[in-house]
Amino acid sequence: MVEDAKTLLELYRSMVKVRQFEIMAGEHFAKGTIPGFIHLSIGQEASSVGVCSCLRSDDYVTTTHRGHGHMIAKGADLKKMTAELFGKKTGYCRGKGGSMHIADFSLGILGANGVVAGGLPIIAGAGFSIKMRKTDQVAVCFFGDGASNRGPVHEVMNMAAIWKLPIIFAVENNQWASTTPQKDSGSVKNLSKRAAGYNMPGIEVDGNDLLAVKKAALKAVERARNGEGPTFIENNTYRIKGHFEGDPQRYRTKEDVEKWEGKNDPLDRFSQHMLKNSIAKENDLKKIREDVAAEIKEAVIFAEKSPFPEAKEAMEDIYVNDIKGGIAS
Amino acid sequence: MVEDAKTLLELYRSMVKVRQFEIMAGEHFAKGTIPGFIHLSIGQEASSVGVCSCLRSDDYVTTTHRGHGHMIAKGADLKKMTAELFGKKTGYCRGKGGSMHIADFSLGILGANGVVAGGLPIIAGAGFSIKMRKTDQVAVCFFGDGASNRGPVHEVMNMAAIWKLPIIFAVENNQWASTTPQKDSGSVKNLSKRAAGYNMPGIEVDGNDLLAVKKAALKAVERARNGEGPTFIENNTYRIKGHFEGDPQRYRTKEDVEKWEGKNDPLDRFSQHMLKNSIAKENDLKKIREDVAAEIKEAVIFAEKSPFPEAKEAMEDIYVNDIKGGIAS
Amino acid sequence: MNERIISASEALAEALNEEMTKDENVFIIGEDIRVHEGIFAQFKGLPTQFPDRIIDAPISEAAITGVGLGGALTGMRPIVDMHFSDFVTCCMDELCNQAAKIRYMSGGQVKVPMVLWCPDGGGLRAAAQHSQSLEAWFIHTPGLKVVVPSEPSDVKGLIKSAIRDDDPVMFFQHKLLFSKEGHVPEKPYLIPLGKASVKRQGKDVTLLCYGSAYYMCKEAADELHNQNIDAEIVDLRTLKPLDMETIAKSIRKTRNVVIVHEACLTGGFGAELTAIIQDELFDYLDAPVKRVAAKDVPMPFSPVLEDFCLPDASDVVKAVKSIKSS
Amino acid sequence: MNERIISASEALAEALNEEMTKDENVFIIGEDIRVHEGIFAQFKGLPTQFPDRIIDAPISEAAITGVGLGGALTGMRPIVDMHFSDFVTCCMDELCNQAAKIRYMSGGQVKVPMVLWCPDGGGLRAAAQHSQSLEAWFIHTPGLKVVVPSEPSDVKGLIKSAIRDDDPVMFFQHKLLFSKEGHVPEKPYLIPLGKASVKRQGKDVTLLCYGSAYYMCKEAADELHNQNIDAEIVDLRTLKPLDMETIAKSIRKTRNVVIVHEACLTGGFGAELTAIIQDELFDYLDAPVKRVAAKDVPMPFSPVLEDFCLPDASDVVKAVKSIKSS
Ligand SMILES: Cc1ncc(C[n+]2csc(CCOP(=O)(O)OP(=O)(O)O)c2C)c(N)n1
Ligand SMILES: Cc1ncc(C[n+]2csc(CCOP(=O)(O)OP(=O)(O)O)c2C)c(N)n1
Ligand SMILES: [Mg+2]
Ligand SMILES: [Mg+2]
Repeated sequence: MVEDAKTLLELYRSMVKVRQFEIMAGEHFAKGTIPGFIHLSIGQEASSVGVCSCLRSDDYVTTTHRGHGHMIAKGADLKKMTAELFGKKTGYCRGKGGSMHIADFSLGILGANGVVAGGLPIIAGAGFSIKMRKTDQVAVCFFGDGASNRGPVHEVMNMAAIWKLPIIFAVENNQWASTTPQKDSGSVKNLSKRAAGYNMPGIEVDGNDLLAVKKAALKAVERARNGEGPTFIENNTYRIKGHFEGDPQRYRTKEDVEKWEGKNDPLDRFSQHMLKNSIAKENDLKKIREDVAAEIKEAVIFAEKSPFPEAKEAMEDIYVNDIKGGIAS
Repeated sequence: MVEDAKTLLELYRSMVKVRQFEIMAGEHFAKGTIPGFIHLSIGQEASSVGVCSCLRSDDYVTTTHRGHGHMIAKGADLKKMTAELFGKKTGYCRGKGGSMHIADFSLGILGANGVVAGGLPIIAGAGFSIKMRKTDQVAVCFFGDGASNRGPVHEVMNMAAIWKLPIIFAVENNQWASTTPQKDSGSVKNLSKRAAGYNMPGIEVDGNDLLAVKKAALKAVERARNGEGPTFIENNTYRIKGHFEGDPQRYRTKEDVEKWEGKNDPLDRFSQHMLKNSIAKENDLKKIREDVAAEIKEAVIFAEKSPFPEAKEAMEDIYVNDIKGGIAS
Repeated sequence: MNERIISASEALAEALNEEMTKDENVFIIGEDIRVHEGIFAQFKGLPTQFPDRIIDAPISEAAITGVGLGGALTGMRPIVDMHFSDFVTCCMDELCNQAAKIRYMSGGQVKVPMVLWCPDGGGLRAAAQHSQSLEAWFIHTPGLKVVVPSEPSDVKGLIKSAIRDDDPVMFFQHKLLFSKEGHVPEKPYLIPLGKASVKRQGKDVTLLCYGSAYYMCKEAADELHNQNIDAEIVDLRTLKPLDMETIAKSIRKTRNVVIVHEACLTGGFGAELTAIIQDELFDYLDAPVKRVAAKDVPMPFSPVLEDFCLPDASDVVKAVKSIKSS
Repeated sequence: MNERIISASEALAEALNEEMTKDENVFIIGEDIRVHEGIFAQFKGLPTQFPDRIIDAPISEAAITGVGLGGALTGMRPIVDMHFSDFVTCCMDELCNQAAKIRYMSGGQVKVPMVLWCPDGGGLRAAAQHSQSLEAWFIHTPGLKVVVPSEPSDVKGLIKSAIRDDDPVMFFQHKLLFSKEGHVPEKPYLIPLGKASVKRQGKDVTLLCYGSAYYMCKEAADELHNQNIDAEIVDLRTLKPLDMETIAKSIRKTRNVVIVHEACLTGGFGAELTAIIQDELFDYLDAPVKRVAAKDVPMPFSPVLEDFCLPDASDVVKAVKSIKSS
């Protein structure tokens, strides 16, 4: 896998976008501009960008409650995302979904999900549909170490394996599920070990190493496109922020978290890689960060200026052939 | 594991009971004396008897839609069982359960189940309760190869493993789930292979060899009693009869089935073993078969003579503190 | 006139055949459907006709429903066979949190053209986990549509509309009705969702029913006729959307209503219907709306008990007489 | 008089503490409950007090509910914390096909002393999968009991009864009510399941409510009072079993009924209540029974939209005036 400098810089840009978007989201949540609750994936950008950069825009992705990164890496529009988080009419879901339900079906993003592991059964359908329609698309489901303990994961992995569906199971083992450490909730340390029970390749990856993730994902994508079936990829990473914004994080120390910052940070690691190998100069990277910052700023202005939906819009989008929400009409 | 002749003869008696009970049930179903539908485990007796003979009466078992064997091997009363199948008031469940819902809580039999894999979450609770109460009981869940593809199996295996619950996962891989061959529905041929994904010992057993099953089960029981955690046992066997009584079985040939009869039949194999090793004489075995036949006959007479429940009994047993079935009372 | 008489199973198979021929994106996924061609022979001929579009899945209801939903989101028109409606308990998240809500949550970005096909109901001595009628749960789940046909001709016209509908449709068919026969036109036709059918004209009382209850009402109406009570039967056919117009028209005429369904009484669809009727037609009612339904118990196994718990025509007659003699 | 004022969270924690002290078979299992001591601080102190009986489980709702059921069948009195009521969709089989039915299916051999504890309801901008009120599903599931307390004192007395009850109890507590404060007696006490509470006397109209709707009714009653309408508030507290006696007594007096709940309208518990009332009290009703409930949509995220969909006091006032001015 040899990537040219331009491609690598684009990967960096994508990671920066995720990072800056989420920093912005955290700030706006704290300010109260973003209602509800949000979950940030800061520190996990190598996983979302590493995997999604191997995908075409007609490939499918399902994401999770911690889905901003997957969305952005798959190409989502920052304005529509920001507006959605703000609950605005111009958001991806017209303000109906919020952070936990963003989707962009035009980009194959079949939705974030408020139900842990909720995306897996959906990906089974996407994979099956690809097979029926005989295209060479692939379907990726992101999920967490916590999610891996839910029943539907098992059902979908078995089904994908027996039918050789073009699915990539991308588990982000960030070592925590809310307050629960992975080692307490999972009976194996490396979730990729479970793949053997489905006759499926299982790969463990340093999930903060962008190129390592990308390499594993490329192989899995190729396998899927060739009709050879599913792959299970475990991206080992770490959740830097609390489970949700506002999480007091009594379950771990500051020192625990710090180990994953700085030189273990996926963005730092990737920029170091590029600088060391003279793929880019600090100035190139800085320029990218500034460009992205401007883009995010624009997105925020867009969101701020956008109107809230009108109340009566709540009664739209329930059915295609509307039955006007009520039963008696 | 050296068993004395008496013990071995009792094992034989137990298998004969299961076999003769089910032959009787099949006949009565055909005659119409047994309503609804029933699923027979003929040919799988070594599994039910091999496992249950390692259990105490205070150990727990959950069984399946194909549960007569597990019930009888755990010591269930043939009269109450027959009466229940006949829908009589004197049956185990006062006629409310039928074949698919027989239970004997006084023997730790926490119920047959009409939902495939329905017993697994229940066994998680039984195992957990043992651990909380600090007894040395064990809890066994029987389930099928088809059931192994359901999500709750995964959840319960993971939970049992992390908490070292005293549970034995006894899968009866009889190669069929209704019309579906195991090889088409399961992504691994040997389900025991999945145990590794939970850090759990997984043992594959010739499920028609009574002593092999018993040996594996004893080890698992010992492990569980010692607080060392769960074991996964795969009893490879074969479903001789149709999925349900009346199944036209268009999915397999007579020859397929015949391979598992005669010298592969678990009862035949065990009697041959005893005769060859001079543990018993043909006469001893014959006597057992006749005794059991008499017992079954008695059970049938008991069931036949028993009254049906009265209609109004349908309104009993819903709640402990009865709210009389209706909401308005 | 060519009045062809076929069974509900045959009507269903014919409808599925027509729709699968018309649209290659329609497929059926379920457990053990290929060999038996459906346990009620309701898929007869389809595995041969469409070998790649009748799919036998492992016992994995969540994943199977996911195939329906994910398929619908990506260009297919899946029909998910739930085997027995009781097993919806194994995929409620996929149905109620995902399929029902995804269109709304995404702000209308997407359609979910999926049918969840559920044989339901009691009378087979199949006990508590194989005899339920669960339509009320889904009535209370915005985003789903609910269809419960009775006669073979309804089955045919409604399943075709359900398949063509762009929203997720729960389609309940009573297990004992598959072998029922009736007139089914030979030419393809659709029955729109949301249209009730007045199946018997009457002036004294309106019997509102659906699914198996239609046949109870039919029998009851004959008996009532002998007793000089003239019952009108409105077969709702679709519960959501509901044809309130047809219902109201009938009630304004008869001023008396008995609702009949096989699901257990408390919290059943009859409750909702009653609530709407007493609200919208308060001044037209000469008597309270009466409900006939199964007893509020898990369905028992023994025939004596099950028969006691299920409603039947005599219960309908009794309910009518409780309001028409007062 | 010692009128202690505490929050619903404190009332719950106190009740749990009392019951866990009294009976060592009581334990609580759920996800992420130890560190936070409950996200609403509702388990405050319990992990320290009962280190072995507050159990953090993996994200495995089916297995967790199984621990509840299997535990109840083998001598324990489990409390299963569902985290958010929306996730019951992940264990409906364990709840509705197993826990609800096993006593009946086994002919009464066994008791199922288990509480399924569910924080529910909207108003947190938590969108469609974290805002539901699903009690109606369980009302329609024979074998379960359903409790929905509103005030802190009810929470305390009812959770204690629910824990001691030998049947499976669905216990719904609205997320926004945990921080509400109210009088809670210091001495241990029980409120029996199946007893409603008349929380305000009035003669003109009966407001039937439970859970969050109680507070809407309280506010509405004040407003109605200003408009010379004298509302009686009956807080049902338990939906199954239902205290029809108290309800009937109130209605016979006021002859007007408005039912209020936060669950969406169609197929909600208000439908069942209406159906019973119009049947049993037909001649006492001066007007149709009115229902106030959430709109029939998945709960939207944006505050403007969510506020529009949720019922509030002004909707209650409007409903009352629609019948009291006619
Ligand atoms: C079915 C279900 N159970 C519980 C929750 C509550 N919950 C939300 S996120 C979460 C932790 C998820 O952990 P993991 O899958 O590792 O993802 P991460 O948050 O680490 O990205 C929990 C328990 C839920 N949303 N859905
Ligand atoms: C959740 C669920 N899905 C489907 C069924 C229908 N069904 C009953 S038994 C069965 C096959 C079970 O196969 P297996 O687990 O191998 O057990 P066996 O019948 O071979 O003993 C099926 C599909 C069911 N009862 N429950
Ligand atoms: Mg995690
Ligand atoms: Mg099998």
